[in-house]
Amino acid sequence: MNKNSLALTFSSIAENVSIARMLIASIGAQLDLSLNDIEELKVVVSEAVSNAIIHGYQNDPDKLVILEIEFNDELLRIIVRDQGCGIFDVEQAMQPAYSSDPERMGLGFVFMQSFMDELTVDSIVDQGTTVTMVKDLNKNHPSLH
Amino acid sequence: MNKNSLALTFSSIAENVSIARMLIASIGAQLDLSLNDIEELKVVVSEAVSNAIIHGYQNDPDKLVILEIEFNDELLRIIVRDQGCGIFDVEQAMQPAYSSDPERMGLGFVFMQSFMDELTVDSIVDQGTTVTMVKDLNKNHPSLH
Amino acid sequence: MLMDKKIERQTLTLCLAGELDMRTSENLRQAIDTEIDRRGIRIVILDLHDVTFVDSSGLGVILGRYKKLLPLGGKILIKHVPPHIYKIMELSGLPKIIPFESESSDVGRTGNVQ
Amino acid sequence: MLMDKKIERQTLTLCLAGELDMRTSENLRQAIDTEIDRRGIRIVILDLHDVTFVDSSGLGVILGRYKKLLPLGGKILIKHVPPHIYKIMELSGLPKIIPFESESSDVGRTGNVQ
Ligand SMILES: Nc1ncnc2c1ncn2[C@@H]1O[C@H](COP(=O)(O)OP(=O)(O)O)[C@@H](O)[C@H]1O
Ligand SMILES: Nc1ncnc2c1ncn2[C@@H]1O[C@H](COP(=O)(O)OP(=O)(O)O)[C@@H](O)[C@H]1O
Repeated sequence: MNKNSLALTFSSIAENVSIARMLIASIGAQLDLSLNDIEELKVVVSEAVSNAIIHGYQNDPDKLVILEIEFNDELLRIIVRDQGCGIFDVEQAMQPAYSSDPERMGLGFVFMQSFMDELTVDSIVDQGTTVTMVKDLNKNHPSLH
Repeated sequence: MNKNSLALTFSSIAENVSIARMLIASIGAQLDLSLNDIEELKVVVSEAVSNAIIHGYQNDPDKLVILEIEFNDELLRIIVRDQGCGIFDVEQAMQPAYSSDPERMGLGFVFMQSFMDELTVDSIVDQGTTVTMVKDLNKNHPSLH
Repeated sequence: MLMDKKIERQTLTLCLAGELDMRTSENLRQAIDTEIDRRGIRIVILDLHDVTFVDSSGLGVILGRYKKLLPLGGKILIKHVPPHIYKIMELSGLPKIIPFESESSDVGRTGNVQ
Repeated sequence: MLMDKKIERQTLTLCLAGELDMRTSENLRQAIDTEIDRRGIRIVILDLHDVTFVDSSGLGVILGRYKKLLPLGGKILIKHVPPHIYKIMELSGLPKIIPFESESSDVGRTGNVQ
Protein backbone atom coordinates (compact mmCIF):
# COMPACT_ATOMS: atom_id res chain seq x y z
CA MET A 1 0.00 0.00 0.00
CA ASN A 2 1.14 3.40 -1.01
CA LYS A 3 -0.47 5.95 1.28
CA ASN A 4 1.10 9.14 2.39
CA SER A 5 0.24 12.67 3.39
CA LEU A 6 2.38 15.77 3.65
CA ALA A 7 1.59 19.39 4.41
CA LEU A 8 3.92 22.31 3.84
CA THR A 9 3.08 25.57 5.60
CA PHE A 10 5.18 28.50 4.46
CA SER A 11 5.57 32.26 4.46
CA SER A 12 3.73 33.98 1.66
CA ILE A 13 6.81 34.98 -0.33
CA ALA A 14 7.74 34.46 -3.96
CA GLU A 15 10.84 32.40 -3.10
CA ASN A 16 8.65 29.67 -1.66
CA VAL A 17 6.81 29.00 -4.90
CA SER A 18 9.81 27.11 -6.24
CA ILE A 19 10.10 25.18 -2.96
CA ALA A 20 6.45 24.15 -3.31
CA ARG A 21 7.10 23.01 -6.89
CA MET A 22 10.09 21.02 -5.82
CA LEU A 23 8.04 19.28 -3.15
CA ILE A 24 5.42 18.11 -5.64
CA ALA A 25 8.15 17.15 -8.11
CA SER A 26 9.85 14.90 -5.53
CA ILE A 27 6.57 13.27 -4.69
CA GLY A 28 5.75 12.80 -8.35
CA ALA A 29 9.12 11.15 -8.84
CA GLN A 30 8.49 8.84 -5.89
CA LEU A 31 5.13 7.94 -7.39
CA ASP A 32 6.99 7.07 -10.60
CA LEU A 33 4.92 9.50 -12.64
CA SER A 34 6.07 10.44 -16.12
CA LEU A 35 8.22 13.52 -16.58
CA ASN A 36 5.30 15.08 -18.41
CA ASP A 37 2.93 14.46 -15.50
CA ILE A 38 5.48 15.86 -13.06
CA GLU A 39 5.88 18.95 -15.22
CA GLU A 40 2.12 19.49 -15.18
CA LEU A 41 1.94 19.00 -11.41
CA LYS A 42 4.64 21.63 -11.00
CA VAL A 43 2.58 24.04 -13.08
CA VAL A 44 -0.66 23.53 -11.12
CA VAL A 45 1.09 23.88 -7.75
CA SER A 46 2.88 26.96 -9.01
CA GLU A 47 -0.40 28.52 -10.16
CA ALA A 48 -2.36 27.80 -6.99
CA VAL A 49 0.43 28.90 -4.66
CA SER A 50 1.15 32.04 -6.71
CA ASN A 51 -2.55 32.92 -6.54
CA ALA A 52 -2.58 32.54 -2.76
CA ILE A 53 0.43 34.85 -2.45
CA ILE A 54 -0.49 37.43 -5.12
CA HIS A 55 -4.29 37.57 -4.91
CA GLY A 56 -5.11 36.05 -1.51
CA TYR A 57 -2.46 37.90 0.47
CA GLN A 58 -1.48 40.75 -1.87
CA ASN A 59 2.14 39.71 -1.31
CA ASP A 60 2.05 40.19 2.46
CA PRO A 61 5.12 38.16 3.58
CA ASP A 62 3.79 37.67 7.11
CA LYS A 63 0.92 35.45 5.99
CA LEU A 64 1.04 31.68 5.63
CA VAL A 65 0.15 29.46 2.70
CA ILE A 66 -0.58 25.75 3.20
CA LEU A 67 0.12 23.14 0.56
CA GLU A 68 -1.31 19.71 1.40
CA ILE A 69 -0.42 16.67 -0.66
CA GLU A 70 -1.91 13.26 -0.06
CA PHE A 71 -2.01 10.15 -2.15
CA ASN A 72 -2.70 6.45 -2.23
CA ASP A 73 -2.51 3.96 -5.09
CA GLU A 74 -5.53 5.49 -6.79
CA LEU A 75 -5.26 9.23 -6.53
CA LEU A 76 -3.17 12.23 -5.72
CA ARG A 77 -4.87 15.14 -3.98
CA ILE A 78 -3.32 18.59 -3.80
CA ILE A 79 -4.89 21.28 -1.62
CA VAL A 80 -3.69 24.88 -1.46
CA ARG A 81 -5.12 27.03 1.32
CA ASP A 82 -4.82 30.67 2.20
CA GLN A 83 -6.59 32.78 4.76
CA GLY A 84 -6.56 35.83 2.55
CA CYS A 85 -9.11 38.11 0.94
CA GLY A 86 -11.16 35.33 -0.64
CA ILE A 87 -12.95 35.42 -3.99
CA PHE A 88 -16.24 37.26 -4.34
CA ASP A 89 -17.42 35.50 -7.52
CA VAL A 90 -15.72 32.12 -7.91
CA GLU A 91 -17.47 31.30 -11.16
CA GLN A 92 -16.24 34.49 -12.78
CA ALA A 93 -12.74 34.01 -11.36
CA MET A 94 -12.51 30.56 -12.93
CA GLN A 95 -13.44 31.85 -16.39
CA PRO A 96 -10.56 31.48 -18.86
CA ALA A 97 -8.67 34.74 -19.34
CA TYR A 98 -10.41 36.43 -16.42
CA SER A 99 -8.01 38.19 -14.10
CA SER A 100 -8.54 40.95 -11.58
CA ASP A 101 -4.98 42.07 -12.37
CA PRO A 102 -4.48 43.65 -15.82
CA GLU A 103 -0.85 42.50 -15.90
CA ARG A 104 -1.85 38.83 -15.51
CA MET A 105 -3.29 36.38 -18.01
CA GLY A 106 -6.12 34.73 -16.12
CA LEU A 107 -4.76 31.33 -17.01
CA GLY A 108 -4.05 29.88 -13.57
CA PHE A 109 -7.38 28.09 -13.23
CA VAL A 110 -7.22 27.08 -16.91
CA PHE A 111 -3.96 25.22 -16.26
CA MET A 112 -5.31 23.64 -13.06
CA GLN A 113 -8.41 22.48 -14.88
CA SER A 114 -6.49 21.15 -17.88
CA PHE A 115 -3.84 19.23 -15.97
CA MET A 116 -5.91 17.77 -13.13
CA ASP A 117 -8.93 15.48 -13.15
CA GLU A 118 -10.88 17.45 -10.56
CA LEU A 119 -10.72 21.07 -9.42
CA THR A 120 -12.77 22.57 -6.62
CA VAL A 121 -12.47 26.12 -5.36
CA ASP A 122 -13.98 27.02 -2.00
CA SER A 123 -13.72 30.62 -1.00
CA ILE A 124 -15.22 32.97 1.55
CA VAL A 125 -14.63 36.69 1.22
CA ASP A 126 -12.23 37.94 3.92
CA GLN A 127 -11.70 34.41 5.19
CA GLY A 128 -9.69 32.77 2.45
CA THR A 129 -9.58 30.32 -0.38
CA THR A 130 -9.08 26.57 -0.61
CA VAL A 131 -8.22 25.04 -3.97
CA THR A 132 -8.55 21.25 -4.14
CA MET A 133 -7.17 19.35 -7.10
CA VAL A 134 -7.28 15.62 -7.73
CA LYS A 135 -5.31 13.55 -10.18
CA ASP A 136 -6.46 10.04 -10.97
CA LEU A 137 -3.36 7.86 -10.82
CA ASN A 138 -4.89 4.76 -12.39
CA LYS A 139 -5.90 6.47 -15.61
CA ASN A 140 -2.68 5.99 -17.50
CA HIS A 141 -1.58 2.69 -15.98
CA PRO A 142 -4.55 0.34 -16.08
CA SER A 143 -2.20 -2.58 -16.60
CA LEU A 144 -0.67 -2.09 -13.18
CA HIS A 145 -3.94 -2.79 -11.39
CA MET B 1 15.89 41.11 4.31
CA ASN B 2 15.95 37.39 4.02
CA LYS B 3 13.40 35.94 6.43
CA ASN B 4 11.37 32.88 5.86
CA SER B 5 9.75 30.01 7.68
CA LEU B 6 8.46 26.68 6.44
CA ALA B 7 7.03 23.66 8.21
CA LEU B 8 6.57 20.25 6.68
CA THR B 9 4.25 17.85 8.49
CA PHE B 10 4.37 14.31 7.12
CA SER B 11 3.45 10.69 7.69
CA SER B 12 6.02 8.75 9.66
CA ILE B 13 7.24 6.62 6.77
CA ALA B 14 10.71 5.96 5.42
CA GLU B 15 9.90 7.41 1.98
CA ASN B 16 9.46 10.84 3.51
CA VAL B 17 13.01 11.06 4.83
CA SER B 18 14.27 11.81 1.33
CA ILE B 19 11.52 14.41 0.86
CA ALA B 20 12.63 16.11 4.08
CA ARG B 21 16.24 16.11 2.84
CA MET B 22 15.22 17.57 -0.46
CA LEU B 23 13.37 20.36 1.30
CA ILE B 24 16.42 21.41 3.31
CA ALA B 25 18.61 21.06 0.22
CA SER B 26 16.38 23.44 -1.78
CA ILE B 27 16.43 25.93 1.04
CA GLY B 28 20.19 25.62 1.38
CA ALA B 29 20.53 26.28 -2.33
CA GLN B 30 18.31 29.35 -2.06
CA LEU B 31 20.46 30.57 0.82
CA ASP B 32 23.47 30.15 -1.47
CA LEU B 33 25.19 27.81 0.98
CA SER B 34 28.16 25.78 -0.20
CA LEU B 35 27.58 22.27 -1.52
CA ASN B 36 29.42 20.99 1.52
CA ASP B 37 27.11 22.87 3.91
CA ILE B 38 24.06 21.60 2.03
CA GLU B 39 25.38 18.05 2.24
CA GLU B 40 25.77 18.40 6.00
CA LEU B 41 22.28 19.87 6.38
CA LYS B 42 20.88 16.90 4.47
CA VAL B 43 22.64 14.56 6.90
CA VAL B 44 21.36 16.27 10.05
CA VAL B 45 17.78 16.43 8.77
CA SER B 46 18.01 12.80 7.72
CA GLU B 47 19.25 11.78 11.18
CA ALA B 48 16.68 13.72 13.18
CA VAL B 49 13.76 12.67 10.98
CA SER B 50 14.89 9.02 10.91
CA ASN B 51 15.10 9.08 14.71
CA ALA B 52 11.55 10.41 14.97
CA ILE B 53 10.27 7.63 12.71
CA ILE B 54 12.39 4.74 14.01
CA HIS B 55 12.73 5.54 17.71
CA GLY B 56 9.94 8.01 18.42
CA TYR B 57 7.21 6.19 16.51
CA GLN B 58 8.67 2.68 16.08
CA ASN B 59 7.82 2.98 12.38
CA ASP B 60 4.09 3.53 12.93
CA PRO B 61 3.02 5.03 9.57
CA ASP B 62 -0.07 6.70 11.04
CA LYS B 63 1.94 9.15 13.13
CA LEU B 64 3.14 12.57 12.02
CA VAL B 65 6.60 14.10 12.05
CA ILE B 66 7.07 17.86 11.84
CA LEU B 67 10.10 19.50 10.26
CA GLU B 68 10.30 23.25 10.81
CA ILE B 69 12.84 25.36 8.99
CA GLU B 70 13.26 29.05 9.60
CA PHE B 71 15.99 31.46 8.70
CA ASN B 72 17.01 35.06 8.44
CA ASP B 73 20.29 36.63 7.36
CA GLU B 74 22.03 35.45 10.50
CA LEU B 75 20.90 31.94 11.25
CA LEU B 76 19.14 28.85 10.06
CA ARG B 77 17.05 26.96 12.61
CA ILE B 78 15.86 23.40 12.02
CA ILE B 79 13.37 21.81 14.41
CA VAL B 80 12.22 18.19 14.21
CA ARG B 81 9.26 17.23 16.37
CA ASP B 82 7.56 13.95 17.10
CA GLN B 83 4.86 13.02 19.58
CA GLY B 84 6.29 9.60 20.12
CA CYS B 85 7.70 7.62 23.01
CA GLY B 86 10.17 10.27 24.14
CA ILE B 87 13.65 9.73 25.57
CA PHE B 88 14.05 8.67 29.19
CA ASP B 89 17.68 9.74 29.57
CA VAL B 90 18.57 12.44 27.04
CA GLU B 91 22.16 12.75 28.24
CA GLN B 92 22.80 9.06 27.72
CA ALA B 93 21.01 9.10 24.33
CA MET B 94 23.28 11.88 23.11
CA GLN B 95 26.46 10.00 24.04
CA PRO B 96 28.46 9.06 20.94
CA ALA B 97 27.91 5.43 19.88
CA TYR B 98 24.99 4.99 22.27
CA SER B 99 21.98 3.39 20.63
CA SER B 100 18.99 1.58 22.06
CA ASP B 101 18.98 -0.49 18.86
CA PRO B 102 21.86 -2.97 18.47
CA GLU B 103 21.67 -2.73 14.66
CA ARG B 104 22.29 1.03 14.73
CA MET B 105 25.45 3.02 15.25
CA GLY B 106 24.44 5.68 17.75
CA LEU B 107 25.86 8.35 15.47
CA GLY B 108 22.77 10.44 14.74
CA PHE B 109 23.36 12.96 17.51
CA VAL B 110 27.09 12.92 16.74
CA PHE B 111 26.41 14.11 13.21
CA MET B 112 23.89 16.71 14.40
CA GLN B 113 26.38 18.05 16.92
CA SER B 114 29.27 18.08 14.45
CA PHE B 115 27.50 19.79 11.60
CA MET B 116 25.41 22.34 13.47
CA ASP B 117 26.38 25.18 15.78
CA GLU B 118 23.74 24.44 18.40
CA LEU B 119 21.81 21.30 19.27
CA THR B 120 19.07 21.10 21.89
CA VAL B 121 17.01 17.99 22.63
CA ASP B 122 13.79 18.36 24.61
CA SER B 123 11.97 15.18 25.37
CA ILE B 124 9.21 13.98 27.64
CA VAL B 125 8.57 10.27 27.99
CA ASP B 126 5.35 9.24 26.21
CA GLN B 127 4.85 12.76 24.92
CA GLY B 128 7.54 13.17 22.34
CA THR B 129 10.82 14.69 21.35
CA THR B 130 11.83 18.05 19.89
CA VAL B 131 15.28 18.41 18.37
CA THR B 132 16.36 22.00 17.69
CA MET B 133 19.42 22.72 15.62
CA VAL B 134 20.89 26.07 14.70
CA LYS B 135 23.42 26.95 12.06
CA ASP B 136 25.17 30.29 12.20
CA LEU B 137 25.07 31.68 8.67
CA ASN B 138 27.52 34.53 9.23
CA LYS B 139 30.35 32.31 10.38
CA ASN B 140 31.82 31.57 6.97
CA HIS B 141 30.98 34.81 5.23
CA PRO B 142 32.05 37.64 7.54
CA SER B 143 32.90 39.78 4.51
CA LEU B 144 29.27 39.86 3.42
CA HIS B 145 28.16 41.72 6.55
CA MET C 1 16.81 32.98 -13.43
CA LEU C 2 20.02 33.96 -15.17
CA MET C 3 19.93 36.31 -18.11
CA ASP C 4 22.51 36.77 -20.75
CA LYS C 5 21.98 40.07 -22.57
CA LYS C 6 23.03 41.19 -26.02
CA ILE C 7 22.08 44.52 -27.60
CA GLU C 8 22.57 45.31 -31.25
CA ARG C 9 21.07 48.58 -32.50
CA GLN C 10 17.34 48.37 -31.62
CA THR C 11 17.39 44.64 -30.90
CA LEU C 12 17.71 43.09 -27.45
CA THR C 13 18.49 39.37 -27.24
CA LEU C 14 18.04 37.75 -23.83
CA CYS C 15 19.13 34.17 -23.20
CA LEU C 16 17.21 33.02 -20.16
CA ALA C 17 18.13 30.14 -17.88
CA GLY C 18 16.26 28.56 -14.99
CA GLU C 19 12.67 28.86 -13.83
CA LEU C 20 10.34 31.56 -15.09
CA ASP C 21 7.73 32.01 -12.35
CA MET C 22 6.17 34.85 -10.35
CA ARG C 23 9.49 35.66 -8.71
CA THR C 24 11.81 35.61 -11.68
CA SER C 25 9.40 36.94 -14.29
CA GLU C 26 9.18 40.21 -12.37
CA ASN C 27 12.95 40.66 -12.85
CA LEU C 28 12.52 39.81 -16.51
CA ARG C 29 9.76 42.39 -16.88
CA GLN C 30 11.95 45.09 -15.35
CA ALA C 31 14.98 44.11 -17.41
CA ILE C 32 13.07 44.30 -20.70
CA ASP C 33 11.09 47.45 -19.86
CA THR C 34 14.24 49.31 -18.90
CA GLU C 35 15.75 48.58 -22.31
CA ILE C 36 12.58 49.57 -24.13
CA ASP C 37 12.11 52.79 -22.16
CA ARG C 38 15.70 53.97 -21.83
CA ARG C 39 17.51 52.55 -24.83
CA GLY C 40 14.74 52.61 -27.39
CA ILE C 41 14.84 48.86 -27.95
CA ARG C 42 12.09 47.80 -30.37
CA ILE C 43 12.84 44.15 -31.09
CA VAL C 44 13.10 41.72 -28.18
CA ILE C 45 14.33 38.19 -28.82
CA LEU C 46 13.93 35.74 -25.94
CA ASP C 47 16.01 32.59 -26.14
CA LEU C 48 14.37 30.04 -23.83
CA HIS C 49 16.77 27.19 -24.53
CA ASP C 50 17.87 26.87 -20.90
CA VAL C 51 14.54 27.64 -19.28
CA THR C 52 13.45 24.67 -17.14
CA PHE C 53 10.01 25.85 -16.05
CA VAL C 54 7.36 28.36 -17.02
CA ASP C 55 3.91 29.11 -15.60
CA SER C 56 1.25 31.73 -16.29
CA SER C 57 3.24 34.44 -14.47
CA GLY C 58 6.08 33.95 -16.93
CA LEU C 59 3.76 33.81 -19.91
CA GLY C 60 2.01 36.94 -18.68
CA VAL C 61 5.26 38.92 -18.67
CA ILE C 62 6.02 37.78 -22.22
CA LEU C 63 2.53 38.73 -23.42
CA GLY C 64 2.81 42.02 -21.53
CA ARG C 65 6.02 42.90 -23.37
CA TYR C 66 4.30 42.08 -26.68
CA LYS C 67 1.49 44.47 -25.77
CA LYS C 68 3.94 47.16 -24.72
CA LEU C 69 5.96 46.92 -27.96
CA LEU C 70 2.98 46.80 -30.30
CA PRO C 71 1.99 50.52 -30.16
CA LEU C 72 5.70 51.42 -30.37
CA GLY C 73 5.99 49.56 -33.66
CA GLY C 74 8.17 46.91 -32.05
CA LYS C 75 7.91 43.17 -31.69
CA ILE C 76 8.93 40.20 -29.62
CA LEU C 77 10.22 36.86 -30.83
CA ILE C 78 10.67 33.60 -28.94
CA LYS C 79 13.47 31.18 -29.80
CA HIS C 80 14.69 27.73 -28.83
CA VAL C 81 11.75 26.69 -26.69
CA PRO C 82 12.27 23.24 -25.07
CA PRO C 83 9.39 20.87 -25.97
CA HIS C 84 7.90 20.59 -22.46
CA ILE C 85 7.88 24.38 -22.11
CA TYR C 86 6.32 24.71 -25.54
CA LYS C 87 3.42 22.48 -24.48
CA ILE C 88 2.56 24.84 -21.64
CA MET C 89 2.87 27.84 -23.93
CA GLU C 90 0.65 26.22 -26.53
CA LEU C 91 -2.15 25.74 -24.01
CA SER C 92 -1.96 29.46 -23.24
CA GLY C 93 -2.48 30.40 -26.87
CA LEU C 94 0.67 32.53 -26.87
CA PRO C 95 2.13 30.95 -30.03
CA LYS C 96 -0.88 32.22 -31.94
CA ILE C 97 0.02 35.78 -31.03
CA ILE C 98 3.80 35.86 -30.81
CA PRO C 99 6.19 34.43 -33.43
CA PHE C 100 7.80 31.26 -32.11
CA GLU C 101 10.65 29.24 -33.34
CA SER C 102 10.35 25.97 -31.49
CA GLU C 103 13.37 23.87 -30.54
CA SER C 104 12.56 20.96 -32.81
CA SER C 105 12.12 23.05 -35.95
CA ASP C 106 15.36 24.82 -35.26
CA VAL C 107 17.97 23.26 -37.50
CA GLY C 108 20.38 26.16 -37.46
CA ARG C 109 21.04 26.20 -33.76
CA THR C 110 24.10 23.96 -33.53
CA GLY C 111 26.17 26.57 -35.28
CA ASN C 112 25.36 29.35 -32.81
CA VAL C 113 27.78 30.29 -30.10
CA GLN C 114 25.90 31.32 -26.96
CA MET D 1 18.71 2.88 -4.55
CA LEU D 2 19.70 0.79 -7.56
CA MET D 3 22.02 -2.15 -7.13
CA ASP D 4 24.07 -3.83 -9.78
CA LYS D 5 25.13 -7.28 -8.57
CA LYS D 6 28.04 -9.47 -9.64
CA ILE D 7 28.93 -12.79 -8.02
CA GLU D 8 32.20 -14.57 -8.61
CA ARG D 9 32.87 -17.63 -6.45
CA GLN D 10 32.65 -16.38 -2.84
CA THR D 11 32.79 -12.72 -3.78
CA LEU D 12 29.78 -10.44 -4.15
CA THR D 13 30.31 -7.06 -5.81
CA LEU D 14 27.49 -4.55 -5.48
CA CYS D 15 27.53 -1.27 -7.39
CA LEU D 16 25.17 1.02 -5.55
CA ALA D 17 23.48 4.11 -6.96
CA GLY D 18 21.35 6.75 -5.28
CA GLU D 19 20.73 7.57 -1.64
CA LEU D 20 21.69 5.25 1.18
CA ASP D 21 19.35 6.10 4.05
CA MET D 22 17.00 4.29 6.47
CA ARG D 23 14.73 3.22 3.63
CA THR D 24 17.24 1.98 1.10
CA SER D 25 19.80 0.61 3.52
CA GLU D 26 17.25 -1.92 4.74
CA ASN D 27 17.04 -3.31 1.18
CA LEU D 28 20.83 -3.35 1.04
CA ARG D 29 21.02 -5.27 4.32
CA GLN D 30 18.60 -7.90 3.06
CA ALA D 31 20.32 -8.20 -0.32
CA ILE D 32 23.73 -8.79 1.27
CA ASP D 33 22.50 -11.08 4.05
CA THR D 34 20.68 -13.31 1.58
CA GLU D 35 23.89 -13.82 -0.37
CA ILE D 36 25.91 -14.53 2.76
CA ASP D 37 23.34 -16.94 4.22
CA ARG D 38 22.22 -18.79 1.08
CA ARG D 39 25.13 -18.61 -1.31
CA GLY D 40 28.00 -18.69 1.13
CA ILE D 41 29.37 -15.33 0.04
CA ARG D 42 32.39 -14.36 2.18
CA ILE D 43 33.78 -11.27 0.46
CA VAL D 44 31.51 -8.30 -0.12
CA ILE D 45 32.74 -5.44 -2.26
CA LEU D 46 30.62 -2.28 -2.23
CA ASP D 47 31.19 0.16 -5.05
CA LEU D 48 29.81 3.52 -3.92
CA HIS D 49 30.76 5.47 -7.03
CA ASP D 50 27.18 6.46 -7.83
CA VAL D 51 25.96 6.92 -4.26
CA THR D 52 24.75 10.47 -3.77
CA PHE D 53 23.95 10.43 -0.05
CA VAL D 54 24.72 8.41 3.05
CA ASP D 55 23.70 8.84 6.68
CA SER D 56 24.16 6.80 9.86
CA SER D 57 21.49 4.29 8.80
CA GLY D 58 23.54 3.46 5.71
CA LEU D 59 26.80 3.35 7.64
CA GLY D 60 25.14 1.12 10.22
CA VAL D 61 24.22 -1.45 7.61
CA ILE D 62 27.76 -1.48 6.25
CA LEU D 63 29.22 -1.90 9.75
CA GLY D 64 26.62 -4.57 10.49
CA ARG D 65 27.72 -6.61 7.43
CA TYR D 66 31.33 -6.29 8.59
CA LYS D 67 30.35 -7.67 11.99
CA LYS D 68 28.36 -10.47 10.42
CA LEU D 69 31.19 -11.54 8.11
CA LEU D 70 33.95 -11.36 10.74
CA PRO D 71 33.09 -14.60 12.64
CA LEU D 72 32.54 -16.34 9.28
CA GLY D 73 36.08 -15.51 8.23
CA GLY D 74 34.79 -13.08 5.58
CA LYS D 75 35.35 -9.42 4.93
CA ILE D 76 33.88 -6.31 3.38
CA LEU D 77 35.60 -3.77 1.18
CA ILE D 78 34.48 -0.31 0.08
CA LYS D 79 35.44 1.10 -3.31
CA HIS D 80 35.11 4.33 -5.27
CA VAL D 81 33.73 6.52 -2.50
CA PRO D 82 32.87 10.04 -3.72
CA PRO D 83 34.71 12.68 -1.66
CA HIS D 84 31.64 14.18 0.04
CA ILE D 85 30.43 10.73 1.05
CA TYR D 86 33.89 9.88 2.36
CA LYS D 87 33.81 12.91 4.66
CA ILE D 88 30.66 11.61 6.34
CA MET D 89 32.14 8.13 6.61
CA GLU D 90 35.35 9.47 8.09
CA LEU D 91 33.47 11.20 10.90
CA SER D 92 31.84 7.87 11.73
CA GLY D 93 35.19 6.15 12.16
CA LEU D 94 34.23 3.46 9.64
CA PRO D 95 37.41 3.81 7.53
CA LYS D 96 39.42 2.79 10.63
CA ILE D 97 37.61 -0.54 10.73
CA ILE D 98 36.79 -1.39 7.12
CA PRO D 99 39.26 -1.26 4.19
CA PHE D 100 38.48 1.70 1.96
CA GLU D 101 39.70 2.65 -1.40
CA SER D 102 38.70 6.29 -1.80
CA GLU D 103 37.77 7.81 -5.14
CA SER D 104 40.71 10.15 -5.34
CA SER D 105 43.34 7.47 -4.72
CA ASP D 106 41.73 5.30 -7.33
CA VAL D 107 43.83 5.61 -10.46
CA GLY D 108 42.79 2.36 -12.09
CA ARG D 109 39.09 3.13 -12.35
CA THR D 110 38.89 4.63 -15.79
CA GLY D 111 39.58 1.25 -17.33
CA ASN D 112 36.65 -0.47 -15.59
CA VAL D 113 33.44 -1.13 -17.39
CA GLN D 114 30.48 -0.92 -15.04
N1 LIG E 1 -6.25 32.44 -3.65
C1 LIG E 1 -6.97 33.47 -4.20
N2 LIG E 1 -7.42 34.48 -3.43
C2 LIG E 1 -8.12 35.51 -3.96
N3 LIG E 1 -8.42 35.60 -5.27
C3 LIG E 1 -8.01 34.63 -6.08
C4 LIG E 1 -7.27 33.52 -5.61
N4 LIG E 1 -7.01 32.71 -6.66
C5 LIG E 1 -7.57 33.28 -7.72
N5 LIG E 1 -8.17 34.45 -7.41
C6 LIG E 1 -8.92 35.34 -8.32
O1 LIG E 1 -9.21 34.62 -9.50
C7 LIG E 1 -8.70 35.29 -10.63
C8 LIG E 1 -8.29 34.31 -11.71
O2 LIG E 1 -7.20 33.52 -11.26
P1 LIG E 1 -6.25 32.84 -12.32
O3 LIG E 1 -7.07 32.06 -13.30
O4 LIG E 1 -5.20 32.07 -11.58
O5 LIG E 1 -5.57 34.04 -13.12
P2 LIG E 1 -4.51 35.15 -12.70
O6 LIG E 1 -3.73 34.66 -11.53
O7 LIG E 1 -3.68 35.31 -13.91
O8 LIG E 1 -5.29 36.38 -12.37
C9 LIG E 1 -7.56 36.15 -10.10
O9 LIG E 1 -7.28 37.24 -10.94
C10 LIG E 1 -8.12 36.56 -8.74
O10 LIG E 1 -9.00 37.65 -8.86
N1 LIG F 1 12.98 11.08 18.40
C1 LIG F 1 13.37 10.14 19.30
N2 LIG F 1 12.46 9.49 20.04
C2 LIG F 1 12.83 8.55 20.94
N3 LIG F 1 14.11 8.20 21.14
C3 LIG F 1 15.08 8.81 20.44
C4 LIG F 1 14.76 9.80 19.48
N4 LIG F 1 15.91 10.23 18.93
C5 LIG F 1 16.89 9.54 19.51
N5 LIG F 1 16.42 8.68 20.42
C6 LIG F 1 17.20 7.77 21.29
O1 LIG F 1 18.55 8.21 21.27
C7 LIG F 1 19.41 7.16 20.85
C8 LIG F 1 20.60 7.72 20.12
O2 LIG F 1 20.20 8.33 18.92
P1 LIG F 1 21.23 8.48 17.72
O3 LIG F 1 22.48 9.14 18.22
O4 LIG F 1 20.55 9.16 16.60
O5 LIG F 1 21.63 7.01 17.32
P2 LIG F 1 20.80 5.82 16.61
O6 LIG F 1 19.67 6.40 15.84
O7 LIG F 1 21.80 5.18 15.73
O8 LIG F 1 20.32 4.92 17.69
C9 LIG F 1 18.54 6.25 20.03
O9 LIG F 1 19.05 4.94 19.98
C10 LIG F 1 17.20 6.34 20.77
O10 LIG F 1 17.20 5.49 21.89
